[in-house]
Parts: sequence; structure tokens; C-alpha cells
Amino acid sequence: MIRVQREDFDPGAELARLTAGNHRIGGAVSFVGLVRDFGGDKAVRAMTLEHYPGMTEKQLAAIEREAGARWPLEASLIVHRYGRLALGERIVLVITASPHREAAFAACQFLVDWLKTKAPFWKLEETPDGAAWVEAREADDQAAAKWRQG
Amino acid sequence: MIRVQREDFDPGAELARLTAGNHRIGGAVSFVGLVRDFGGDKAVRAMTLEHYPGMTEKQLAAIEREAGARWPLEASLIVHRYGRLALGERIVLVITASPHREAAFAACQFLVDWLKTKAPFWKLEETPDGAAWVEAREADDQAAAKWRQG
Amino acid sequence: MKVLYFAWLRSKVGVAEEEVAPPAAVTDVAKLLDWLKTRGPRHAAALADLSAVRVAVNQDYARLHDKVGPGDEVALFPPVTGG
Amino acid sequence: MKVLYFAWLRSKVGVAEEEVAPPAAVTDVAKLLDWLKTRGPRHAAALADLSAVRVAVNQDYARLHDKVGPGDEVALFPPVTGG
Repeated sequence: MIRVQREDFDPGAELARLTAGNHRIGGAVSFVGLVRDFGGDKAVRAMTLEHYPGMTEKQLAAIEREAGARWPLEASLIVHRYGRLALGERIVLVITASPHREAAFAACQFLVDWLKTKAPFWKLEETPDGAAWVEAREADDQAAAKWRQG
Repeated sequence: MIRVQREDFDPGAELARLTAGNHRIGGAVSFVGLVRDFGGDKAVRAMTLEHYPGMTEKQLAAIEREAGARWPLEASLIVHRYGRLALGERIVLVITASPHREAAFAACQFLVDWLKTKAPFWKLEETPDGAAWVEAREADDQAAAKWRQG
Repeated sequence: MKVLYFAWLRSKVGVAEEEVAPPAAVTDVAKLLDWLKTRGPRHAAALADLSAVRVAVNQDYARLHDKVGPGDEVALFPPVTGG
Repeated sequence: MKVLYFAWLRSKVGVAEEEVAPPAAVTDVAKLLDWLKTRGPRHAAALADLSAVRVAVNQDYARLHDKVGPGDEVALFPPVTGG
């Protein structure tokens, strides 16, 4: 299940809803990404996340399907926000639930790595020096590349 | 922070409390372990988790300290329940929060692997054939062993 | 054909979206990018360094040799920096 | 010295906890286990297969050659199966 939205989300409520009544789930892994106060060296106060409506949903759905094909998942959820986000605000939520904790961890990390490198989002950071588009980080590409070898 | 308790916990509330106001956190990974309906081949209806009061707290605190020494964590939490737990109930919660998502994922998986193999808990499963103490699973020991090489 | 621009490509080109009708010889992404550069100085500046430009055709990532045609939705954007 | 038993070791021995006063020659975990076996048939049965028994001394995991003394808290239990 995927959602792209401007509004905040409630990680605990989403987890409860996703796992409710499914007794085959032994472990659920959740990732919450937050706006933090340094992007590289600069002091970040807020950012605006732009995305490509339509393509975002299409790509997230494809990535989620791929995770479900690679690992024995009972349930998964991706919620990604866009728009202006202040320091400390939630940006993204990924939950994976499986009979086996190893599968839940691997699938969650896979999805997060892909979101960071393949989902059509662009960050405009507000710093004391003004607003600046964030450049792609090579370490993120490497994190995603390791899954292509797997 | 660690807690060993009979009562249930609220993963969302714990996450919110742990990360509140800390703007250095870029990613938080949560693991929730649930009672699932197969332990090996048998149909599990409920289980009772026995532990060693005093040693449990001492070992969990030591494991959490080790995770904090290995990875740049801003916050971490382990909550482990004991007593009788029915199908679908929450057993354990591990949360790790870091500036970097890679550290949060690695530390959370490290802690969960250790909990499964080193925390002094013993599972008594209720199945249609009666109650039976669960035997240690070799795959769990291997999952924990990989961290000793790291 | 609809062309969309995102992030700093949008700011540099000056529009978020435009309808274009390239000549029939423009059959793939590479040729479309070359043709878009000729639309004006802002397009030329925005597309000067193609190593910083990514392309999607009909909402899937595309490469330089991928085909494009009249009914397609083509998007140009910098490397993504999501989540 | 206090000895605690957990899980099926507790059921087999028949008590959760006992105060014991082993002879002075019992100075390490291995000797303590041997001595505990002599306390009765239930102890002997519970401790027959030491490969299934884990030991903690003062709430830390211990090995057969680790020292034990009068004031210690010693716990015997099967391999853990937590969470």
C-alpha cells in the first residue's frame, strides 16, 4: 500500500492498522525519516519537497511490488510526504511485516534505499544562506546499487 | 533506555517520546515482535515468556550500551514483555534513531539479533498438543554470530 | 507532446510544463533534448550540462536512446534527492 | 550461595531457587554442577545433559572454568529462546 500526501502521518496508528488480525506476522520493521538540521555542512531550518505527481505513485507501487516479490512479506506500507517540512517533521514512513524478522529488515532497508535514490522527489533546503536544491549524494546511489547485485 | 514489563506498550507513543525535540535525528528504525501462529510446525495459540529478573535488565542495558558504542545513535529503546501473551500480541520493541539511516538500521538489527539469542527469556508455547518449552533455533545463533565478526 | 520540468530545471527553463510539437525527425530522447535546446536561451542554459539531467517518458525512467512520440508525457529533472 | 533454576530446569529440579553451601573444594562452575547433581535424583536428572544447560554467575553468562564462591548468585537455565 502506498500513499503520497501533504499531511503528516501517525506511525503507530499505521503499524497497528497494517498488522491488525494477521497472526502470521512475527516481526514488523518501521522506518521513519525526519527533517534533520544538517544537510552536508549547512544548518537546515526547513525544506520543501517537490515531487512528480503520478510518476511518484507509479514508481512507489512498482518498488513495493518488487519488495513483495523478493521477500515473504505479509504486509507493507509506504507513506511519503511532499511540500514544506520544518525541522523534526516526519517525511517518510516505510513498514514491512513478515513471519521472519530477517525478511522484514531486509525489505524495509531495500525500500528506504530505493526511495532515497529512485523516487522522483527533490529537496529544496532553507539555510541561513538562502534556499538551495540538494544535490544527489553518491553514498545513496551506492546503497541502492548493492541491491541490484543481490 | 530499557524496560522489562508485563504490560503492553504503544510503539507510536514510544517513538514519538524518544525522538521528540531532537533535530539531529534523520532516521528512526523500529522493530516490533509479535506472537505468530507457528513456532516451527506447530499451531501456537499463546505462549508464556519467562525471564530472569535482574539479569534481563543488566544484559539489555549492556547490549544497548554496546550498540551505542558501535553506531552513532541519538537515542535507543528496548521494551521487552514477559508473562502470558496471546496470538498477535506485541512481545518486544526496539527503536534506534540516528542522523544516518544506515546506522539506525544496523543497530536495530544488531539489537534484535542479540535479544533473540542472548537475553534470558524462555518461551513456553501452548499448542493443541499441550505446553512445550521452545528449543533454541540455530539460525538465531548464526544471525547473532555475524555481529561478532564485524 | 507534453514536457514537464522539475526542481532547478523548472526554475531555469521558466515554465513547469509546455506543449511542444517537435519535427518528425525527433524520435528519441537524445534528439528531443537537442531540439529543446533550440527553443530559446533559457532552454539552452538549463540543458547545457546533460549529465545533470534525468528523463522520464510516460512516468518511467528513460535513457537517451528510448523512443518518444507525439502523445508522450516527457519529464526532465535533476537526479532525485528524495526522502 | 543462591542457585536459581529457569524454564524446564526449574520444572525438573522442582524448585525455582535454593540456598546451598557446597564444600570448599567447589570453586568453579564445573565443580558446582557436579556437586549439585549429588543433591538428589531430580537434580541428577535435570543436569544429566550439561550441553543443554547454560550458567550465569551474578547475572552474567559464565563458563565452566569461571570461579564461584559463597556469596554468589548462580543461575542454571536452558539456552535462551527470547522474543
